[in-house]
Amino acid sequence: MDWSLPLNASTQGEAIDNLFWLIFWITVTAFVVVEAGVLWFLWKYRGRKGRQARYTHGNATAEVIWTTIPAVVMVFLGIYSGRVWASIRSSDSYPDDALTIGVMAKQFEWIVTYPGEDRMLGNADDFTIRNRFEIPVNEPVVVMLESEDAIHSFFIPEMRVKQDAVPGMTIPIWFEAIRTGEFQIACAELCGLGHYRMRARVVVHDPTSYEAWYDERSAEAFAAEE
Amino acid sequence: MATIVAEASGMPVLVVEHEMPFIRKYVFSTDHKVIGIQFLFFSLFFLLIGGLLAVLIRYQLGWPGKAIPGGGVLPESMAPQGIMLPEFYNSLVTMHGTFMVFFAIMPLLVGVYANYLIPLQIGAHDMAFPKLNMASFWISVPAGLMMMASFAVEGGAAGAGWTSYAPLSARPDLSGVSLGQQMWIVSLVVLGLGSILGAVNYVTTVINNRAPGMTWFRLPLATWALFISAILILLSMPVLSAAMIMLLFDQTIGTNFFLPAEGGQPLLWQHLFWFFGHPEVYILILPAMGFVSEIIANGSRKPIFGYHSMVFALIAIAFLGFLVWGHHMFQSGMNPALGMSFMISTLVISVPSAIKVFNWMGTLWEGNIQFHTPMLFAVGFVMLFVIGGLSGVYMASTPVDIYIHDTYFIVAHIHYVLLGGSLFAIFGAIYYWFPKMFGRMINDTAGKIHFFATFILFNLTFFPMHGLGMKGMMRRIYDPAQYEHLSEIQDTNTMVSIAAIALFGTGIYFLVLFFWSLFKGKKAPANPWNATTLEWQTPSPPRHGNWSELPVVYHGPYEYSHPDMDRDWLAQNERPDIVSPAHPELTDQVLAETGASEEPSPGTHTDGAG
Amino acid sequence: MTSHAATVDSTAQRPERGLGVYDKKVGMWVFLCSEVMFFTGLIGSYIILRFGASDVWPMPGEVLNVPVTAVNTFLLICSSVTMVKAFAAAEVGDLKGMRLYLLATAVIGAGFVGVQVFEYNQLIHHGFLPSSGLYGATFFTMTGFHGLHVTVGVICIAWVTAKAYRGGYTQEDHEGVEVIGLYWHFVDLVWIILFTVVYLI
Amino acid sequence: MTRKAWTKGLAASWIVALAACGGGGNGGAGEDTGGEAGAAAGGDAAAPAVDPATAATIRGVVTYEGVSPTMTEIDMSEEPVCAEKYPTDRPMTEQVVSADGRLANAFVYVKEGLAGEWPAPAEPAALDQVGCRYDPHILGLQAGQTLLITNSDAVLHNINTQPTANRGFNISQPQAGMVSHREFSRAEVMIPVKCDVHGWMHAFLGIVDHPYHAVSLADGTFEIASLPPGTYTIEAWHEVYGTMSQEVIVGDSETAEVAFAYSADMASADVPMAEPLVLTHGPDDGHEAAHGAGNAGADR
Repeated sequence: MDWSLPLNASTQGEAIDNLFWLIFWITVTAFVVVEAGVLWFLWKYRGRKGRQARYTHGNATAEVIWTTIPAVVMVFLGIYSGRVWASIRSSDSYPDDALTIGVMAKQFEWIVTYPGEDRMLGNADDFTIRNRFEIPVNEPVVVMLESEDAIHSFFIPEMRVKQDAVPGMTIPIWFEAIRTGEFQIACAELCGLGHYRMRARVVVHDPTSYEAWYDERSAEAFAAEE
Repeated sequence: MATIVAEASGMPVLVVEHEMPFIRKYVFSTDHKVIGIQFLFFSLFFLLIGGLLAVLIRYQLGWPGKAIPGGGVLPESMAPQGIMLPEFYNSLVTMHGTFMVFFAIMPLLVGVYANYLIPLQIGAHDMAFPKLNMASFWISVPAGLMMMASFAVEGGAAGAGWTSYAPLSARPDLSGVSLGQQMWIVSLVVLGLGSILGAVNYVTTVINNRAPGMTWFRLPLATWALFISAILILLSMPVLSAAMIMLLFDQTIGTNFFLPAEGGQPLLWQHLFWFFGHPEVYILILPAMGFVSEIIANGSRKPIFGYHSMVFALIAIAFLGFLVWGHHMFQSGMNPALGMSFMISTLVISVPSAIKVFNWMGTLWEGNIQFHTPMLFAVGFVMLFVIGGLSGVYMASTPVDIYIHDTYFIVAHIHYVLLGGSLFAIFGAIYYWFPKMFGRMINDTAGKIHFFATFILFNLTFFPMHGLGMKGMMRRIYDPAQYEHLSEIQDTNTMVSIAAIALFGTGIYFLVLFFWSLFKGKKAPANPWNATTLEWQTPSPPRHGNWSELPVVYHGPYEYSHPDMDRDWLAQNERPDIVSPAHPELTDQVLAETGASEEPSPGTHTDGAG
Repeated sequence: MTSHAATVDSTAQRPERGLGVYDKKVGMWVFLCSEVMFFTGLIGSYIILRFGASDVWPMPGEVLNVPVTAVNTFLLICSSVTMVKAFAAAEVGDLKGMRLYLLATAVIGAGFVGVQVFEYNQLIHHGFLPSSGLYGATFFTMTGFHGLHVTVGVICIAWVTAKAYRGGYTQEDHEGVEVIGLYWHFVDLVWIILFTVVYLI
Repeated sequence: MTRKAWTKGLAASWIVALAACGGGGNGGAGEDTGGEAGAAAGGDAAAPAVDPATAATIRGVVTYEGVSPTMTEIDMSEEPVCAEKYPTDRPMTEQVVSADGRLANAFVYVKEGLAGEWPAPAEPAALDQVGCRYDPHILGLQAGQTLLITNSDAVLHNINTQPTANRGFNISQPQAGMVSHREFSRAEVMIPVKCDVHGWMHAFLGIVDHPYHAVSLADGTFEIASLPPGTYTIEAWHEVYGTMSQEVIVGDSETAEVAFAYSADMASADVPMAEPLVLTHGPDDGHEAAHGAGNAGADR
């Protein structure tokens, strides 16, 4: 298998991937240093006849050094990660002009509610479809995430989006798709026997085809309700 | 071996070898050594069960939807015609985690070695409360049996994951499991009571029953680690019990603690569970670190590098362990600002772990390294624990965790820490203390074969899981092929499964070796590894009551290659005339505090061996 | 350090006594730490749940009979006092007084449990059950588990009392009395907290 | 203390333990067999002999007047395996009313008037899952009779029953051709069945103590044959329009004609719709639905 992250299709994905690869190189360095060090010591100081081990109980300087270095690296990572985290999840990071879509997770389906022309959820002109989540490209989307029964988790790998859907809570998450195409919502939190195929189709449209799709779907929906 | 010249403490002989009836001596025994060995058999049994469940899980993931060979014996409710059902898969995942964490690794570390080692290493005749100690084992047994029995009840065993997130775990109509889940809860509450009783015992014993001269900073690191873990158990386990009881009430008598119906809060369960769960993770790794420190010092024939920083690292980890639980909940709907603070505490806690790794390297440095099997496993622990620790950094970083949370990256991480970490240390400990426990050696070559096979197969099994996680493969899914983004990873899964099944094979090999050595292993001397700590200054196995007279301790735990000695080790209880320069100022201070600064009059006697 | 090696003293003839306190007492302290965490778990959950649903939470005294419980609280505090008296008596060798105070403690403790059972009856009779909302759930869980602890305490005290009447304790050796006393005071303390957060606030 | 003695001791302790384990296992299983045991008892009891010579028949029709419910098309696009099973006729929701005002899928059974116990039939009642629909939509069976559940689709279905009087189950059939055997121990009209993977899949099971039950066909007709002569209360149940009952007297080898007339205004809201209802409801919404069906009967 190739060791890469799936194609990234959202704005936050880029920030997350960069951080991932930064940590990757830091950890790989630490990994090589430690493992190589261990193996080298094992070979160099292997037991031999007449060999005398050095009688020492430690070295304050050395211990201070190898306490400080990881501490510094961790502080740096903490600050960097904090920045990125805030840019994705802090309350003021939510774009206010975003398209708001309601997603209700239930065993074992994703019920998606689209607002009417008023772009507001929770009134008569909303319409609802099952297991289809279609959004326009290059437009921030806020998903109002709810759950009807167990805890589910709204996961679109290519969007680098994951958020548990908790019954009794409405959790908003936002992201912005940067490329059109078809993806899938996967449930990432064990939610029962159907967990392993609790999935929904994600379609990222260019603006015009999104409009077309939206009009068609809302028309159908209201036709059915007559 | 040479008889050990040691000081007599002048204590009156507390224990006389009087013949006890078989059942009191070997079944309902109050001897900490018997109880430790009972726990060993108990937890090895559940290690085997947990391994079997893992093989079933890996079979389904390697060959999704194919009939399990010989699976026809399973009832229709689990695997009709041998084809595993998703609900059974969920039960397998849940019970594998439960058995491994609560009934295998935890008792192996704490139940076995806290019981067996603490009194021997601190120079006590037995635990402070031997009867309580017996109770803690015989409480654990019915808990284990009930957990096993839950497979047989209607609806099957618990299937909400070992973390049993509510509401799934609280609502039978969602999980299809009712009685099984309740048995799971009751079993763990009972087990928890047992662990708490045990922990009370360990803590009291270490505080109050140390031999003359066994000051805090002369305690072997294994005892230190077990002592700290016992404190963690004391403070975290009751919180789990409280949560479990609330969950049980939600299941049975219609309360709504964790159900949103009447204002209950599903997240409350996660907070309570992880407030226990994260200290639990350290309960599962600290003793392992302690054993590894013992073995590496012995194998390198050097005093452990930075004994005091090792101790302070243990304490720091234990303390911080109570402040990081939220890092399991970054994507749970918890306030993102909280996520930030939990990320900081999580990154901080990685520092003491790093210190320990470097100290182990420092111990190897300029040593005279003996490659006996325990040493191999100890070094293996260090190498694998490093990987587990480093992969932890990814999930500590909240943004990256958005992507890898609940993926196989996590599965890889926890197995590098728990299997590559804890279990390797446990294997090392078993090989190391087996001679003391049973008076027989395990053949070293056979042990080395076990090590290399396990080490290679372990990495073949779990390292690729990092890749699966990077591809976005979620945890606890019955059939990855259902997802487009997982379409091309089936071959990896199959390869992993083959390695996993082979890894299980090495486990069987170990069990055979273990039981064979029990009967056929060659007789062990009192101190086969030329070790310095007190348990090695007794015959193998030690007599009931451990010591005819309590030993008197003059040295730190790892006085290897002392320049004033003609041999490369100096037992803690010999040669008061030799001074070990380990942090003298600190030792003075501690001695002053504990009022044992004065050493008794010289005079020789052969300890215990008589 | 060298000086230590040289000096010789017979105090090293005894094992370390970390705290200079006997095992049973240390053990009880350690166990009580664990108990503290157990009730912390319950009470903490109560607080979180209550903040989550403060709008539907009944006013104090609306459902629960505060006066009766206040009396009951007083009972429990008295039992703590008698327990102290029992230990004090033992310290000065007044074994008769010790026995009587122990007996009193057991009886009053049993009384507390009795009143609680009565209270439960009343509530259940009025349809207030563990299943009636978070309020009922938390109330019965917390007071129930406290009641369980009291019951266990009463049984242990009864046992200690019996042993006392069989002359099991002397002025020199009455560890049992002190240890069960520690537990009893803890249970008492927990109740005072519970009474405050559940009944009064 | 020698090592041999050790192992003896531990062996002994494990024998004790394993014995206990067996006990535990049986105990666990034992707890759940109570229901079936009861049913078996019902089955063993000698059935009252029904003399074919004098056996009576109740035959009838279920009619409906008023606006018929909209049958909306089910969107199965996400489940091609199922969608392709409808090449011509589209899969529609199942509150079927025929053009001439006949009501299908009504469950009709003898509610009162039967004396004695009937052994559960040996042959199972079959519930199939084909094209992501339950076949049949309404199924009557006898307490203690085996319910044979089959999956004819190559997709995961789960069978989630939500009874009130019986012990429910929630099991899955991930592959085509899988079968499960279950049974209900007590009479219960009706038990809702749903598939959580396909929100539109619903069925109802009518569990009665005797073989005298039927389901109205597309033309609204039903027949309950080989009854002992007597006076009976017959009840009809429909998932949308609730229940209605009437008394019938049949003499030796007579055939009584019965008619149940439903009308649009009897529709109850408590029925599962083909389109998903986006509501957050409490932990026991399943029971709610079941109650709903029951209440519809009560208010009649």
